Order: sequence, then structure tokens, then C-alpha cells
Amino acid sequence: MTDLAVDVLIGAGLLALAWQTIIGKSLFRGIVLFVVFGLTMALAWARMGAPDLALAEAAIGAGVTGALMLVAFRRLVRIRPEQSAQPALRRSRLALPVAVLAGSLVAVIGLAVVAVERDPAVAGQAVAQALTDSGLGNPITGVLLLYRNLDTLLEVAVLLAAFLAARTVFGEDEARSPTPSRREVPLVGALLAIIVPLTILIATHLLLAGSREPGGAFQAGAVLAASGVLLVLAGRLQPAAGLSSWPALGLTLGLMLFSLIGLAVMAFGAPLLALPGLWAVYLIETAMMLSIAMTLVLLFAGASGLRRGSP
Amino acid sequence: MSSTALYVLVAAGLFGIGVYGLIIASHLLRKLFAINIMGNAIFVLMVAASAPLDGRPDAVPQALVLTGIVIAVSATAFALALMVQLYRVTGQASLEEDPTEDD
Amino acid sequence: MTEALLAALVFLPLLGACLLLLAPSSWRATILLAVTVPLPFCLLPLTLLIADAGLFEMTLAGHPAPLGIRWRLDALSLLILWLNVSLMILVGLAAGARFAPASDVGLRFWPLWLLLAGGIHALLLSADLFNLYVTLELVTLAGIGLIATGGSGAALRAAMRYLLLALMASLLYLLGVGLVYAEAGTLDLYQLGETLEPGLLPATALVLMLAGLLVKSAIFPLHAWLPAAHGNAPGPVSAMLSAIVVKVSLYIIWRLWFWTAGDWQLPAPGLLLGLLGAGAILYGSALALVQKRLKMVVAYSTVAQLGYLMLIFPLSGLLAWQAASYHLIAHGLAKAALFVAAGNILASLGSDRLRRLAGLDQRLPMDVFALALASVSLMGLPPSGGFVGKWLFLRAAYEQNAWGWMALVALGGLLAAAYLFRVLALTCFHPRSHGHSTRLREPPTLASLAGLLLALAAIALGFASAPILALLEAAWPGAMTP
Amino acid sequence: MSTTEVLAAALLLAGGLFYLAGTVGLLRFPDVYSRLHALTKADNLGLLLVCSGLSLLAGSWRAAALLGTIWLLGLLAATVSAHLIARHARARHFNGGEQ
Repeated sequence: MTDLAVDVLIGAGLLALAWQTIIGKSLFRGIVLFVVFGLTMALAWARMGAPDLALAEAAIGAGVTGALMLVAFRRLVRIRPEQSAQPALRRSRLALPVAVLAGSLVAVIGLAVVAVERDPAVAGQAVAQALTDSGLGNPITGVLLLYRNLDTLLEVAVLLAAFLAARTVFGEDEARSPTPSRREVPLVGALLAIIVPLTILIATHLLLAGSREPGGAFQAGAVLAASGVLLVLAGRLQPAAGLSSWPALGLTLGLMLFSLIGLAVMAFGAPLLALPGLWAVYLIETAMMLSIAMTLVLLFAGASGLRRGSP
Repeated sequence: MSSTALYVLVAAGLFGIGVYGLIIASHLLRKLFAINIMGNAIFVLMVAASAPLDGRPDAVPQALVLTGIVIAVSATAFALALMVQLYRVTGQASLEEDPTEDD
Repeated sequence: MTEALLAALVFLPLLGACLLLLAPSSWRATILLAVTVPLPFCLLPLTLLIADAGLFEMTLAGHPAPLGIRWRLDALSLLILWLNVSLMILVGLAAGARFAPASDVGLRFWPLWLLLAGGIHALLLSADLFNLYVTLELVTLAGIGLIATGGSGAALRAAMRYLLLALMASLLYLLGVGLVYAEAGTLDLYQLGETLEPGLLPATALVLMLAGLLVKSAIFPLHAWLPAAHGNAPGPVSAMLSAIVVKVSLYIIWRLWFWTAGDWQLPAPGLLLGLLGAGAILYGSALALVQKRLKMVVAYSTVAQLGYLMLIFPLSGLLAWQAASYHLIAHGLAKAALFVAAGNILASLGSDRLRRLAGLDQRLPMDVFALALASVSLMGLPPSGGFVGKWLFLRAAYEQNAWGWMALVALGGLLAAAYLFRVLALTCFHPRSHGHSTRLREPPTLASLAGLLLALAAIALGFASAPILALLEAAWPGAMTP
Repeated sequence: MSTTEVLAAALLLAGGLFYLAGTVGLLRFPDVYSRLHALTKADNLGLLLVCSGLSLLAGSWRAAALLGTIWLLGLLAATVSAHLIARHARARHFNGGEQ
């Protein structure tokens, strides 16, 4: 009974937050509410027995998306300051009926699926069986890196494509005008000295724990990106115009290493992408984590490269 | 009512809110909120709809959703960059037609 | 060995994209050549294999289908692979003249170009519904990034609208995939074909996936995003988008319809899809007739020509299947030629308004010739590739006594002739004095040559029909389930 | 109900009250500085109480240590962000803008 009450509370919270995000007056508030929505989503995932998704949602869905939205908003404001006052909603008589119709359709479909008693999915059973031979304890890492790893490889390619596509439209002024040299706030330096090593530690833990417990390269990459974002905010890392070699290596490392290992095993007679052992999984995950973190930090900085700022 | 059914209903509500937002919002940032909310609705549905395995949730849809979340963030990041540049070039952060366009 | 060839098709472009980002700028041209030139040589032995065996399957990561993902190559995917590789080379020549690989803008363009190609190859090989979703996202994001290299407000707005619609479309598709998994417990397209029984939930899932894919392939009335996106992108990008990117989502629809739902017997929905195609042909052609810019004419022509690819659903049979597949390839080549030529004209005139084109045949003979040759194929005049496609459609409709569809195909050809002759008449038969005699920047010879070669390929396809049709006949799913 | 559980419940409840007080302060106080004051002071204590309550319930040193770390990190984040917000508000104040 209490369980259901908690779920009702989370569900109602999700709906209220989503509604306020959409119809709220100011865009800035919308972003903040969207982040809170993401965090509540993470609670919902935990309740649904999906701790991996809870971590991913908190780190990627709420954290990274929120940071990217905030920085995009700041850029809009910098171009012209009256952003949040802009009338952002328009009247439409169709909107409510269409939305209600769409929602009801999804409700009917979803309830129909849930109502039917079904055997566990064939693929799900296969995962459970195969997992015992693999040495991994976390079935989700198993699916992502051993069984359906082409999805994961192409997903890293999608992230790279998104960065490259964003790069075609980055205004160069981010890089040209370095962050105005503010006097650095003393507390921020102290914070960085504690937080950056700690985030690296947490990211490493998430990566290694990902084989047994919830966690993995994407969550770890997002956490690592967070410390990069802090460094950019504090001016320790500054946007740079050209794509220099270190950021480029970081961007491509995951995709390259994954592809090369996946191809190299063919030389030994194994099928394409059949990873030779857990060491390969860890190696690839580490590379992916670095690539994800680098891509996200560059997207946040809105630039092709980074250089060290004056401390 | 079971928790699963509850979350299915929440997903349906979120989907409806997303659709509503997509129609009434003209600022692109709001449209992105709406699309991301719709995406979350579908992710919840995918996980809730899969039958459990020995009482544990099926890992496959969760892995698919994890991939989906990362793809959603990638697309959102690109859309945000596109929005900023569109605003810089045209002074508009919405898709309302500007009458001088085309011919 | 064959496995390695398939892997090369996907991984050469992906690794090439990474290397472009890492290598010094002077190496970039070499890297591009090194990852593009081997591709046709990978396809040659595969073609021999498919001609012989008809089908090739491979398991990825050593885990067979419900657990893992598999790749599957048949005549249809092979032909579209050939189309993409030819476009990569020929359109790539034109793009190379415009986006010098060593330059800064080259570094923006070429990695996305290779990711697009790798995504298309992975899509054409994949037999897994969710993997198809990932590849579709890769293709979409890379394609829209390429549109945005145009940089103008119109290009950015078109890219943004395309992106939002594509995201929504992906969500619909994903919802369908989720339902299929909940229902059948597997994501393999062909396994689903054996196990998925027709029913309310599978039908809903199919409708959701189709709806998403129809948006992505810009089928009337969901085409609204296409003309602006294809009309405002740089020429070589428009060529790839129109010639192949919209087709690959249609390719997934065919796979779902004829393989996953192959024995469902769906005449009424098939008719509906056919009617959408008819609407596309009529509406797209009508709007192509009234456009004022060359690239917009070509873009609306894409809306119209995509309609033919929907006729396969109501006509459903070996002939219609061959017709649609043939049309897909022929249109791809002809449309790429048109967009490359139009891009060259736009670049040299600074405008592609139709009234500025008068007398252009004297000044840009190669590009106008490419335009004319590609138009011949697009109108469906013999002996072009376009003719074979339309002829097969007519025969398919005739054999089923489907007079309405016959009339539609004939009318579509006439309309295509009308909007293309409108362009050609202006460029070739108007004296130059009517045009503005502005200064003209000669397009790079390589770019003009690329357009011409593409147009010639579209014509030449008409002479190679016998082996291609034989290949397609072997891959027709109807042949497997009598 | 054992003594530990009673104690834990009391701690959790007290923590909740502090959070409530902090939130009311955030909503009702007139300016940035006093709002910050309400939020950070009350919530830091609230977090400590909740974490102690949870450690009692968890009944393991490992969990208690983790919860303690969470509290310390919460303190750190609250300190720095309160400082930054106050600094920003003051800068705006001296530049003639309202808060």
C-alpha cells in the first residue's frame, strides 16, 4: 500500500512538473523544472526496478541535458537579452483535443499490453542464460557490450555525429572572445580541488562497478563530463577555435577502439565484434567513457577545441 | 491497480503533455522540452510493457532505453546548437515563417 | 572472407571519419580516397555471391538472433548499397570540388559525410528493428548536419524543422519497436516474420512504425519538411538527401511490409498507402510546375517521384517489386545528377531563379547537358533507367487490370515531362538576351563532370536491366511463400 | 518497533521539519540573502538528520560512511553555490540593478 502511494506521488509529481515545464511563463524556469523532472524520472526508474536507467537519467537526462539547455539559453540571452519575456506560447484550439487523443491512445495501447499475461520475452531469457557464462553480473552491461554491441558502437557514432553536426553551426565567437577575465572566486578553486578528483573517482567506480552493479560507460562519462563542465565554468578550460589533437583523440577514441577491437577479432577467426574477454569490455568502456565526457564538455563549451585558461 | 499500470498511465499523461506542448509552444527551447518529455513517456512504456523474468525486470528493454536516452541527448544537443545559430542568423528562435523567405 | 567485406562496408567509413578528425589536413584527401575507393571492390565479390546464392547472413558478436543482432544481405540491400557507393564516389567528386578536404570547411563536411555513408550501409545490412532505429538516427543526424553546412537562415530553419519532425518520427517508430518486443520477445525482422501473428497489438505496432518511417521518407502528406530542406542545402548534400537518405526509411517500410508482415494479407491498408503515393505524384508534380527556383523544382520532383515507390503496396507482386526497386535506383542516380547540376548552376550564377537561366546552354553546356540527360530518365523516356522502372509499373498494373494505376503512372510521366521541359525550355531555347547577362563563375570541371557522369549512369541503367531484374526476382519474398 | 527504529523515525521526522522550514523560508523571505540563509542553514541540518536516521536504519558502518560522505558533499555544494549566488546578487546590487 505504501509502495503504491509512493508511486502515485512520483507519478503525480512527474505529470505536474512536465505540465509546468510546458506552460510556465519563463523559459529559464522551464529549464529548471525540466531538470527537476529528470531527477524525478530517475526516482521513477529506481521504483520500476531499473537502477541503471535511474543513474543514466540523473546523470545524462537531467544533468547533461539541463546543463546544455542552460548554456544554450545563456547564449540566446547574450545575443538579445529579452529571451524569457518572449511570448513563447500560442493559442490553438486543436492542441488540447489532439493531446488528449494522443494520451488516451497511448494509455489504451499501454494498458492493453500490460493486461495480457505473457511469457517472458525470448530475448530476455536468452540474456539471462548467456549471462552466467560471461562473467558479467549486470545483464544490461551484458546486452550493451556483449550481445547487442553493434547498437552501442553505432550509438557512440551517433554521439560523434551529433557533435560534428553541432560543430557545423557553432558560432566562432565563443572561441574568439575568451571568457571575460573575472577575478576568480576563491571558494571555486577550493571546490575544484575537491570535486574534480572526487568525480574522477566516482566515474571510475561507476565504470568498474558497471560489470556487476548498476553503472557503465555512459553514466561514468556523464559524471566525468560534469567535472569538465565545472572547469569550463571556472575558466580553467577555455573554448578554442580549431580542433586540436587532444580533443580530437578524445572525441574519436571510443568509436575507434571499439571498431578496431571488433574488427581485429576477425583475424583470429572469431565473428565480427565478438569481444575476446572481459579485459576488452573494460578497455572499450574506458575509451567510451573518455569519448563521451570529451564530447559532452565540447558541446557545453560550444567549441571545437579546448585550451587551458589562466588559473 | 498495480504499479506497472500506474506508470503506464503516467507515460500516457506525459505523452499527451508532450504533444500539447509541441503544438502550443513556439519557442524552440520549449519544443525541445516537449519532445524530451514525449521521449521519456515512450521509454517508460517500453520498460513497463515488458514481462518480468523470474520476478526481475527484463534487461533487454532497459538496455534499449539506455541507448535511447543517449541518442535523445545527442539529438537535443545538436538541436540546441542549431537553435542558437538560427537565432544568431535570423533573430528568431521559433519556426514561424518569415514572409521574405524563399522566392 | 565475406564477413570481412561486409564489415569493411560499414567500418571503413566510420573509421575514416575518425581519422579525418585526427590526421593533419594535408592527409585528408588521401584518407577520403583510401576509405572510398575500396568500397566498390568490396561490393563486386558480394554481387557475385548474391547472384549465386541469393542471400547472405552473418551473426554479429557470435550471438545468434534473439539475443544478438544479425546482418543480412540480399539483392535489394545489395542494389541500394551499389547506389550509395556510386553516389559516394560521383557526388563526392562534386562535393570535393566545393569543400576542399584540406580546408576548414572540409573538416566540417567530410567526417559527417562518411558517418552518413557508414550509417546507410549499417542500415541496409541490419536485420534488427532496434538496430535500425540507431542507424536511422545516425543517418538523420549526419544528414541534417550536412544541411546545416549551408549556413543560411533558410537552410538552418529547414534543418531545424527536419530535425524536430525526424525526432518525433523516431519516437513513433521506437514506440512501435517497444510494442513488438513486448508482444513477440524478439527484435529480429525476419524471425518476427515467422512468429508475429496478425492481431490488434502487432497491427498497432506496425502502424506506429510505418507512421514514423513515412514522415522520415517524406511521403505525401507528411512531406512538408522536404522541399525546404532539400532546396536549401548545398548541392551535393541535396543530391545525397534526395537520392538515398529518404529512400532508406522507405526501404525499412518495404522490409516491414513484405517480410515482417509478409503473410498478413493487407489489401486495404496497401491500397491506402498506394493512394498516398498517388497523392504524392499529383501534388508534388503540380507544385514542381509552379516553383520559381530550379532547386525547388527538383525538390518537389522528389516528393512526386517518391510516390511511385508506394505503388508497390497496392500492386504487390513480382513485377511491381521489380518496378519499384528499379525506380528507386534510377531515380537516385537521376536526382543526384539534377541536384549536382543545379548546385553547379546556383554556384556559378549566384542564383537559381528560373528566369535567370535563359540561354544557359551556351554558357554552362556540361551542366545543362547533365540536366537534360537526367530529365530524360526522370520523365521515363527510353532507353533510360527511369523508363524501365515506369514500363515495369505499367506492365504490373496492366496484368492486374488496374487501369487507375496505369493512368496514374502515365499521367505522372507526363507531369514530370511538363515541369522538366519548363526548365529545359528556359535554359536551352530562350535566347540569351532575355537572361540577365551577369558575370559567371565557371563551376569546377570536376563538379560538372560528376553531374554528367551521374546522368549518364541514370541513362545507362536502362541497358543493364536484365541482370538487375534477375537478381531482384530471386530476392522477391513472395517467391518464398507461395 | 525497536528503540533504534523509534530513534531513526524521530531523526527522519526532525530532518523533514527542517527541510519544511527551509522551504517556507525560501518562499517567504524578502530578499536573496535571507532566502539563502534559510535554505542553506536549515537544509544542511535537515540533511544531517535524515542521513543519521537512515544510517541507523541501514545498520552498517559502510552505509553510514556513505551517507556521511553524501552529507559532506551536500555541505560543500551548498556552501559554494550559496557563496556564488550571494556574490552575484551583491555585484548586481552595486551595479545598480535590482536583485
